[in-house]
Amino acid sequence: MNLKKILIGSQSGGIFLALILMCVLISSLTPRFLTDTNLLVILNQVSVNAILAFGVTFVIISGGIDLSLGSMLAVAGVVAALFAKSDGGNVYMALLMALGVGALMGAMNGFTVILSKVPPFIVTLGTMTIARGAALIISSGRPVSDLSESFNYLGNGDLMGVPIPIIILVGTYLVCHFVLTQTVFGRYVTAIGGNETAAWVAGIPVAKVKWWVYTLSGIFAALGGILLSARINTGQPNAGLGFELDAIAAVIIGGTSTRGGKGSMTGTLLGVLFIGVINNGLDLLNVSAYWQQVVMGGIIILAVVLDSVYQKMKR
Amino acid sequence: MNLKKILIGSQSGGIFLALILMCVLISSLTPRFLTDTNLLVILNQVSVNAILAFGVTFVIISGGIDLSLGSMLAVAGVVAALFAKSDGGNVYMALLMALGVGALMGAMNGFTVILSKVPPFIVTLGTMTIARGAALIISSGRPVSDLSESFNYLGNGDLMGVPIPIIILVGTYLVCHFVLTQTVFGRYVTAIGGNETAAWVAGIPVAKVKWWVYTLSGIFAALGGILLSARINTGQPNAGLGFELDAIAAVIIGGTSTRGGKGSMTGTLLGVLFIGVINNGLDLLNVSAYWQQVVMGGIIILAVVLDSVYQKMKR
Amino acid sequence: GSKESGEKKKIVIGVSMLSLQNEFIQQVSASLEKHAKEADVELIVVDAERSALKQVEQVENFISQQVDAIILNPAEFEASSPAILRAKKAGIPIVNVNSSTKEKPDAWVGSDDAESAKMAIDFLAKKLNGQGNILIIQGYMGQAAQIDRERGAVEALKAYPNMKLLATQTGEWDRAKSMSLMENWIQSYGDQIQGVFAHNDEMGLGAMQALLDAKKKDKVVVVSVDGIGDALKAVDAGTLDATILQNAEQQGAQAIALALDLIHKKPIKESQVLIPFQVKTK
Amino acid sequence: MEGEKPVLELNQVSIAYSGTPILHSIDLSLYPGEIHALVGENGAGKSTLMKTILGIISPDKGEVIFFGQKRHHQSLKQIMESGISMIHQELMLIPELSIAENIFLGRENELGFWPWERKKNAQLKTAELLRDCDIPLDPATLVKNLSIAEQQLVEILRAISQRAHLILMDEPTSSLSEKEITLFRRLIHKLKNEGVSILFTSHKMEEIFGFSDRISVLRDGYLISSSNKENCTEQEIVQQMVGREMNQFFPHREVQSGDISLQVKGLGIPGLFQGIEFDLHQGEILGFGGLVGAGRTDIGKALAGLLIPQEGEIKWKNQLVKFKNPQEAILQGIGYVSEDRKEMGFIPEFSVQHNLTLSSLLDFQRWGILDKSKEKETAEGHVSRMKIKTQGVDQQVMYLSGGNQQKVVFGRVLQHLPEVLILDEPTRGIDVQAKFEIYTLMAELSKQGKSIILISSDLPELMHMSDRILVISKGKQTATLKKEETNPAEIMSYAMK
Ligand SMILES: Nc1ncnc2c1ncn2[C@@H]1O[C@H](COP(=O)(O)OP(=O)(O)OP(=O)(O)O)[C@@H](O)[C@H]1O
Ligand SMILES: Nc1ncnc2c1ncn2[C@@H]1O[C@H](COP(=O)(O)OP(=O)(O)OP(=O)(O)O)[C@@H](O)[C@H]1O
Ligand SMILES: [Mg+2]
Ligand SMILES: [Mg+2]
Repeated sequence: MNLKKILIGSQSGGIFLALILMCVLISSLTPRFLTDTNLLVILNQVSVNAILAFGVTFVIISGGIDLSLGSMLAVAGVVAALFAKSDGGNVYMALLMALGVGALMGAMNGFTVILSKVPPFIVTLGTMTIARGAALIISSGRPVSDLSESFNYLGNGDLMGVPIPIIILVGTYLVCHFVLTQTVFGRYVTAIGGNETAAWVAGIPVAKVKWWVYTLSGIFAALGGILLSARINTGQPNAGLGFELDAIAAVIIGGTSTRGGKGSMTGTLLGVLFIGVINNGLDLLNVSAYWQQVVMGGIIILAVVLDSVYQKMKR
Repeated sequence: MNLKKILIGSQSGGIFLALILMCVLISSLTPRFLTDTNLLVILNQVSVNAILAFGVTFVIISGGIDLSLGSMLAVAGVVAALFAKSDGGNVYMALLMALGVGALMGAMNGFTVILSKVPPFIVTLGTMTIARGAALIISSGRPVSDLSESFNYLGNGDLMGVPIPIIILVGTYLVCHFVLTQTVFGRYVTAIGGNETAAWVAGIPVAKVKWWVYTLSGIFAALGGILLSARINTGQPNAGLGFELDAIAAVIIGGTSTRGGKGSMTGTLLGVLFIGVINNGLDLLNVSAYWQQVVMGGIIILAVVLDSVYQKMKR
Repeated sequence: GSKESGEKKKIVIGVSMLSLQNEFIQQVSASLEKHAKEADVELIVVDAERSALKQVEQVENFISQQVDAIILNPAEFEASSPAILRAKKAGIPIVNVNSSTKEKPDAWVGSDDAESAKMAIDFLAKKLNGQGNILIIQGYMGQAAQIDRERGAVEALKAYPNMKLLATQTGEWDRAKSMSLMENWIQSYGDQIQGVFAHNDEMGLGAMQALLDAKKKDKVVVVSVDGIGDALKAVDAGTLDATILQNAEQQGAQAIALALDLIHKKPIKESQVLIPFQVKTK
Repeated sequence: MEGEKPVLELNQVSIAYSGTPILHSIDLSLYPGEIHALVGENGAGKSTLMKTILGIISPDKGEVIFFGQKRHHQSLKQIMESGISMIHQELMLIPELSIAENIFLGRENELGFWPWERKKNAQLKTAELLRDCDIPLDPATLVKNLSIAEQQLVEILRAISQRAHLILMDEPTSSLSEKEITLFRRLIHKLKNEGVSILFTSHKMEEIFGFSDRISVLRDGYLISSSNKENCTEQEIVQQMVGREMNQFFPHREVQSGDISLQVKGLGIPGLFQGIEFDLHQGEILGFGGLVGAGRTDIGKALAGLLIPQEGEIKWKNQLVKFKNPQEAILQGIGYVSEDRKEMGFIPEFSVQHNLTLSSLLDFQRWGILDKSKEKETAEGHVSRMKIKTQGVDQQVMYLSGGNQQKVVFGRVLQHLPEVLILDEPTRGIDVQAKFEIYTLMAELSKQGKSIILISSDLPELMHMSDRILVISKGKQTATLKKEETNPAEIMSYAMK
């Protein structure tokens, strides 16, 4: 993919520009920003949000929404931790169980959305509450710690100098990008988001595809939960509070339409990086906690507004 | 409005039934539920959520969303408290300033949504962050207390035995119901949510109406903030965290379509009461905190699923 | 009407806790349950989820349930005060546990948040010999514990003119958030950092983890407040330098005792019971 | 007429979308009481021109003069109040509002001040309008419960009730059947007598010549001619439209029916239709005739798996079948083109290519991975064979003209190689040339042994293309007529039964 194509040909040109501008701005303010280690830190920090965002990109493109990401992440994180205890735990078992639990919760979301035709907003809001309760119940409300070394390695180790979270981040991006743009499934997801009735009439198994979309979202949330638990060496029942909003924000900033039918993983990745860069920059610049929020919100609105102006100009 | 009309004729029949069932269930489990004082307590408790929900009903019917309710509430609550200090404060000034600030923030939301065509989800998510920061900044991060008696009266006083919050609750319900069903503005809001292009082509001033809708949402959030500050005798910069989700949940449970174009204030009121009754019931029944979340989420999903089945059966 | 038939019926006490997702508060709650059981008292424990409004409403619910006494673990100093007023108006005895409110309850048992921060700063100063660069990770902005611990830290720092506060930022009580924050700080301050004070153990552990990953932990002193399980373990392992331990067990025991005294209209010796903090180091 | 002052003048109006010119220097005048037909192929720019006149699109060059006043920046409401109303090609109604509320949408102040007063007046005035036009609908019915044709009638009533001096009608009759078209004709003549000018588009020759005083032809954005009806012939107009001579509108077709492919017995869904029975042979075209709301669409949906029949049976290749959804029907070789193109036909944001392959995507993949070059090749084949007017296979379908959108839908259905085609108003909104192409295609398919069910409200089309015609009235089958042995009058009489 060359630069021109990103800037002009794709929907993500605006946010790409905004990201570059942001980076230029921050590095002009502090020399600490544009260093190898700091860039690695940013990538490391955004990995969890990115994974959630990739998963929910499918959901949003299909015309739905998933507010239960953060809570599913917590459940899966706790489950992984419970199975990865240093005394007698087994990492593979932990991964399997956590991903399984995530898939199950996602599948339940999908099932309810499809069968009852209840808006996904309310279904996943319900799941958000239920799953949070479940995470607290299975952990008795306490962090689950003393995890095995090999589990922690997932969050803090590296492979030939590249931290594992970054490898997972890049891997999931490539897979999701491929699935969305090159496979029948990806095409179906987009079609359903574009016009669900027409997609159904055209013979697309709408219910099955939607079900898969929510299940995938659950699996990705679980993956995020595993990574987060491994990063902080603990399964936290109250981890991931509000992560769903961060993930959804990244997706929308990345140009995916809130009405569905249009979107890209590259956009989501750029959106995630954009948020991550601002977060990092504000900390580096030591902006006070109150102002961080104001600046963060302001920049996000500004970025999407500029993007929409940019998209209009391109026409 | 007679019973039959509510049950069969309106969209709110299902949730009305669910509410009744819930009340029967809880009162069969505890005699403490169906007492005068407890019912008053419930009404008192739902008043803030109800006011937010009425405001955001307009937004949702118009096809938008407002995630900044809770933060706008906090800003307005703090502003009101700052002007209603017992030493030299003035209640009228406090009300005026708080409502003004709410209107201003809402107007900004509307302005950005209309002019930039950025999805309201992300605009109001940005505002949510900005306003939260603003609430912290203007209060220096501290609760604002020592409020004048007459201000506190708004939250804790009564008029001929009826607590003021309940009077405000009923008043706003009546006004909003009237505006939505009987006025040209209400008709336009519904039309815009139903088919924005068609509404525009019919000569409806779409931008103006949408702008008003968000402004109203800000004003109602401010009213909620005033009431909350008065109820707890303090302007809290971190009040209202997550209130937007409660309010939106109530609106959707009440049968308003997430896609806009359809909805009612009666439904919203029932949705608010439903959530309030469950909250109250779970506390009365001494359900443990973690299970409360599970049960709460489960009941909400169940209620909307049953409602959608009920709506289908009615056909 | 438990008052009329008070002799036969079991005593019921309503408890509203600041946040049952917080491990320290859970410890207090567990202690309350334990001592209630010993005294054959029924407890109704509800979670205010850090919201003062919710707390006031929960107390309203208790009043309409006509409980015999209320134990309040206040979410806020001022904003939880109406709960006290309402209980008093309804003639139900109310006891504060762990933190205080502006409106005076019938009795109070707990500790002073500002004090814990002062002890943490004193500990840092001692470790750093009164001079060095420190960072403070705050709790969720605007909440009582954050405000008091911040106030305590600022006060305490005045005594150490050679201790420099490099930066202060919120970690929202969260381990992962505070870990990211520390990672960013390591980028901007690198080797200048010598001490970290986190408003709670969760955040202290997050900061510690970031420092361990960056292989800088041996150069930085980290202290935090509460004394939750993980923190005690980390202190024992030598990775966390200290935690300012609150005695949850004592707070719970005293609160139940005070509540029972009030219910039985026994005169209470002291309406304010202060349970001191302890600095827990290896 | 020429002596009067024109109601509307267009002066050198040009429009371009993202650099592509759509309209080239159009000059056009309309006089009071004139009924003016604007004709042209799909994508010629008719709708664009009408939207420009209304003021939804502002011209890149040139000016629009209404009653001698050049139009400046006016809001749509102001424009409409100055005396222009429009019926849009795409239905512009609010589904959750009632007929009465839709008709007076945006003009509530005309109904009085008090809410109850407005409610009462809307009801009364709408009832009056409906009665005047002989339309048996209740003003309080929600628009979402109306069929497409009924919605179109509501649109017409709305435009009329605005009491405009100039009414723009973009294919106002596309979904209407004979009966309503007669009614429509009466309506516009009444308007003409009141001095109202009408600019309308249609792809039906009878209407173009039957209703109008003048006919203007657009081709590729150029105004080719504008002449009085008396001074031109159908032949000429068609030639100007399509750029070549067209002598016949229906292809020659030899009926050669083979074995029975689809057998339907006692099919019904309570409340919609009942007792439908027929045998469909290979190579046969079976027409479904009837009035608006007769239930033909619902029968078609039941055959294609969109509705689940509750009574009777469907035998397909001598096997009983029960389709639970369109996917099953498609897999069994049943193709369906809906009358509701916008809702059920295509994915607006998808490109032409993606829409064309949507129903047969499994033929373009291996292990779930798409073979895009094969897909593109196929799509290009359809575009050139069906003469779909598009900037390329990557153009989004929402930017195509209505007729070309219909061709894309047709192409998608053909691509999954159905053996039975259920076509619900397949030529709705399609120009003469494209119609001819679609008819030729139908003839070809039937020659290959495919069976076709043609649901159509266009009587000439039904008469010419079908071998047999099943007439439906109020959900019941009233007659099965052989093409050679029947005539329009007979069909209509059964339709009204
Ligand atoms: N928004 C748009 N962007 C790009 N091209 C457009 C857009 N809208 C219309 N077009 C193009 O403009 C041309 C004219 O379209 P228009 O809808 O005016 O045709 P029409 O004559 O009304 O056709 P039909 O008979 O099918 O309704 C078409 O080629 C169409 O593809
Ligand atoms: N959602 C609905 N609710 C109630 N009635 C409906 C609904 N949809 C369709 N109908 C009614 O069912 C009847 C059959 O409609 P259908 O569309 O099958 O008729 P049709 O013969 O195809 O006519 P048309 O030419 O209008 O398509 C009509 O009277 C229509 O008003
Ligand atoms: Mg057109
Ligand atoms: Mg039909």
